[in-house]
Amino acid sequence: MSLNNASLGSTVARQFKYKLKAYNGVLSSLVLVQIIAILFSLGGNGSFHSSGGSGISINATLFTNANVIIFTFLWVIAHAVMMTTKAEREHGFTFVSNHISNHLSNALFLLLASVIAAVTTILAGFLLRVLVYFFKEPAPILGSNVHYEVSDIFTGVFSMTFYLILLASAGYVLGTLSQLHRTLPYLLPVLLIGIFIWLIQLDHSLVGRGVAFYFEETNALLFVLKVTVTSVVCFLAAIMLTKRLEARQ
Amino acid sequence: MSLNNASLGSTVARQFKYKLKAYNGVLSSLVLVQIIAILFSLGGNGSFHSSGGSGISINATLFTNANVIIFTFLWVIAHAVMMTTKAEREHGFTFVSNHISNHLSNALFLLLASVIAAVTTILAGFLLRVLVYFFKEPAPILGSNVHYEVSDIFTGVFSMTFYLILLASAGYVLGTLSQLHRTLPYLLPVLLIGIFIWLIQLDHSLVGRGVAFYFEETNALLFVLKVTVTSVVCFLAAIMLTKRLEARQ
Amino acid sequence: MNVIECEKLTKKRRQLTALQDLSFSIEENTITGLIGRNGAGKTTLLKILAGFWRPSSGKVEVFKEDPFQNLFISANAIYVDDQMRYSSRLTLSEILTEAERFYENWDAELANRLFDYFSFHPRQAHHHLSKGKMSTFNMIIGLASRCALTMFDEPTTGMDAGVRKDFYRALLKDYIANPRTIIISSHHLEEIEDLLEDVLLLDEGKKYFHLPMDELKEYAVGISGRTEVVMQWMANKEVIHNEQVGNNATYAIVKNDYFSIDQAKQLGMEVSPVSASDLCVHLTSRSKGGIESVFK
Amino acid sequence: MNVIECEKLTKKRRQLTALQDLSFSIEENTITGLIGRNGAGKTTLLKILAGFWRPSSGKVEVFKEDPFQNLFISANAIYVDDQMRYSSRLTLSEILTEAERFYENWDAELANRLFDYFSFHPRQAHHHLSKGKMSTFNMIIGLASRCALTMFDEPTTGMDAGVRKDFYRALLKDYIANPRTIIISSHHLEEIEDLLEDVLLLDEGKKYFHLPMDELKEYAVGISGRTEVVMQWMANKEVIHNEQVGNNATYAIVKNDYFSIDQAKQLGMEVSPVSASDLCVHLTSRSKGGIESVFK
Repeated sequence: MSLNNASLGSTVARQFKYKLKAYNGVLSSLVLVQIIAILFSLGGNGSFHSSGGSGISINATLFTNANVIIFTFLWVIAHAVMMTTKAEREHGFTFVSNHISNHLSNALFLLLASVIAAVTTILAGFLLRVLVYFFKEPAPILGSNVHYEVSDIFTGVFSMTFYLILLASAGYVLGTLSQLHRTLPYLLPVLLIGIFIWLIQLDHSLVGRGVAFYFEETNALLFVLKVTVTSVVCFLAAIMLTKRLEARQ
Repeated sequence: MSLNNASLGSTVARQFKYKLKAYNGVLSSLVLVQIIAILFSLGGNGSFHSSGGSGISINATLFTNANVIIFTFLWVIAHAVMMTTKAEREHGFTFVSNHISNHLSNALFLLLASVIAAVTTILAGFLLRVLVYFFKEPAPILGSNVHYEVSDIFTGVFSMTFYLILLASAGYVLGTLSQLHRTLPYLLPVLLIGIFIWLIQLDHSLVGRGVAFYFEETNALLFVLKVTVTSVVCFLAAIMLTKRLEARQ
Repeated sequence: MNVIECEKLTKKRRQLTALQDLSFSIEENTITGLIGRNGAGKTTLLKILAGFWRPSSGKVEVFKEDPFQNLFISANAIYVDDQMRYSSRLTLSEILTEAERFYENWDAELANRLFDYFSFHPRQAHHHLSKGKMSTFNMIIGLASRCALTMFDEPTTGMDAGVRKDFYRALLKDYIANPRTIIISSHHLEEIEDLLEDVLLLDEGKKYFHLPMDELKEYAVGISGRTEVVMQWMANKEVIHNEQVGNNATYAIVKNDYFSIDQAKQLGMEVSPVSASDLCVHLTSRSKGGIESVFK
Repeated sequence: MNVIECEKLTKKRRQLTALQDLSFSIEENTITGLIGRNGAGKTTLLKILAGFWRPSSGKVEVFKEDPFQNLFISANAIYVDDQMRYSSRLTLSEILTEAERFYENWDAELANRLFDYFSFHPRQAHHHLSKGKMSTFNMIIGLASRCALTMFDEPTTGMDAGVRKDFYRALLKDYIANPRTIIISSHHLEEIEDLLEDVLLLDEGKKYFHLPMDELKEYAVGISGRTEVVMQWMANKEVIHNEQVGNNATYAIVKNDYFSIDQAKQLGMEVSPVSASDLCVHLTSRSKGGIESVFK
């Protein structure tokens, strides 16, 4: 029987296609999560009521797609972690593969998922405005021009994509780490959340500065660079962590 | 062959003993989590520095076992959730059992774990003071009498126990709920955390009042009643949710 | 006394009908073999009897009670398969100790003797056992628990030939010393036929027959001879299987009917017994021209 | 050409030595049976050859390369067991489509024909299959992938007798049409012995022998006769097994040595062939007086 060569590139491409099918539930859960987020948003994200002595009263309600963004952030983290569980890792070794091709195809999938989620998040923002306009508020909608520059939309999608990539990579490497010992899936979240709360108590600005490092970068190039480097480091770490791990235990 | 009767009571007792062995790792992870929390606490939970014009400068560092408490809260939630996973549920049906005896023995185990964790949490507070006294601060320790009333310690253990029971019950019922469909283990946390963040944005006081309902109750009897009723409702819900679930799928 | 009674038992799982209108009963203190092709519903039936699964319709009673989630049934009926799992924190010997607390009739001495005989290490973890070793350990639990209803679902999965032989021996010895109701499902009927008193043959979720082993052995005979002769003779007989052997000979399996068999012998055909295992395969086969048809 | 070469291969797993100083090689285009008692290290060896597990020491080469996490080996060696799992989102027919994209030599026609022959439903989910059906499906993947090295680890787990027969037939037919290197581990040597060219017998992680099937069949003979006669005759022979049969007769399995066998016949002892399956059990048994000793 003739021997076949399997290059890393072609194997990753095949595994990526396989994962598109295997994880199509991930994308349908995105739709579900964003719809739920929009429904919550219709309740308003804060309201303002003022009635002056002159008999004039002002009711204002804030509608934003902050919910959609937060839900999508959580969604991408949850699914990046899910992809690192033992069951999924074993599925990754079903056909021609090794651990590097497995991680790389996962990275590609998360990249694609981030782009799709970024687009739908921005679209959800518009959808929310339309819904509020038609169903909720007969009153004027402030700060919501119907007309947007294409570049604004592009910037929104662009930055959302990179935020999602950043969170997905972080989730992925932490998920991979938690698979190294059977107590870690329960212990690691306890420690991480615990440390996070401790840091906030200790020095509120510390966490803020960490967040700002990524989320308040105004130079687009620098922002892309920071996220890319962080993500690459995360995936390299995941590859290193599983290098000596045996499959099909 | 003679037929044996198995009463619910004796079965729960046997399963409880079995779970003491099966979950001894849960208790050793408690020790680990609390030690890590104490180590963090030694760094201080906030500090204060003031130097007046008179050449006098004051350095103050806050040491509390807030870390230990928070870590222990997270620990009890994580392990309550862990007990509801499919693998653990299947282990529950290994010997003589049904789903009611399984839930009840889990409830007993979480009760015991809560009492133990409450005791060690309060002890950890003393340990922290001793460690700070000997290794960290040659300076006077304010607000830390070496002498405590026994009743104070008892009150601490007592309230901590009930807080833990409350969180364990909540974790247990949510974990049980998330086992009803294979997407829920990832979707449910996303929705819960998302809704939580949304509620905070919407009305800060709403969450605060919810927390206060349990955590700021000053009447001991009312506090015990609130927690007990909530926990019983949680476990009844878990029993109802799994009533028609088939084992050994 | 009937330990098990099923009436029109039906179980649907995701559109698929796993069991359909199954009616049968099993008496106390018998060893029954549960036989059938893959997907015939053997595991489904046993899991319903053990109280793990709920029937979709029909009646099922074990010791006169509905088994689903029933503590009484759980205490008196044990279901042993290769999916039994124990907490990973317990060593093998701890699992035996725990089992002893749960099962009133537990025979600790038997358990320990078998444990030593099969060279288990007391401090080993169950989930680190190889498949065959795991089956062997589960078998020890099944035997030592001495439940009035003991069900083995393909108990020899992964066991090597020597262990299988030992298992059959041990089961028989223990059954004779402590009679109880035993059901074994197996795809190696040829290995367990000497053990069985009755055979319940399932076919696509339905009962094909429920017969004593002795009757099953006489159920059909193999006939071979010149094709024309065999064909003519078979004309109005119940033919279970027939195949061309060589150029001009035919082998057929025909339902036993003592008068015609004598006739066949007189006509010069060769009559041979049919093993229970072959018989069950042929009775439940969906002939599609054999695997050869796949390779053209 | 040697497809597999192992030299002093050792694998330790949690204190336990699963394989110890194992040296052997397997030639291209042969069917080898991997035989041994439970826990002998069969699965460990196959998982190392497939590149899933890493050896603790020693050399292992598959197609002249180190298999661990090696894409080239993954593309040319397939390991089939009952633990193969696929994403629950894919239907059976989608799994076949995916497999086709991964394996260059994939034979889609064979896969589809076998799929139909065994009556699989295209839209069924893999994890809902019964155990025997799952093994059958995995077997289709193993055959259709046409990997130069194809390893089956107890492929017939849960398969009923008819399917097992079909599987052996299909394997042989496909092997003849498309020769490749095949390794099968099995606890039913009696069922596969006609299929095998070589047998590699493992015993507690060590190689017991690696022989052509023909030699194995001649390896030993069974001798029976009056106890005194048999005992005396066996005095300086290599005795593999002996047991008392009835009152004053002994049955013994003795390593074949044509001269003495003739002699035995002359002394009035009965000489019978020993099946490869029985032989392997006896060669690797740790005699403890038999299971009867457990029941006193």
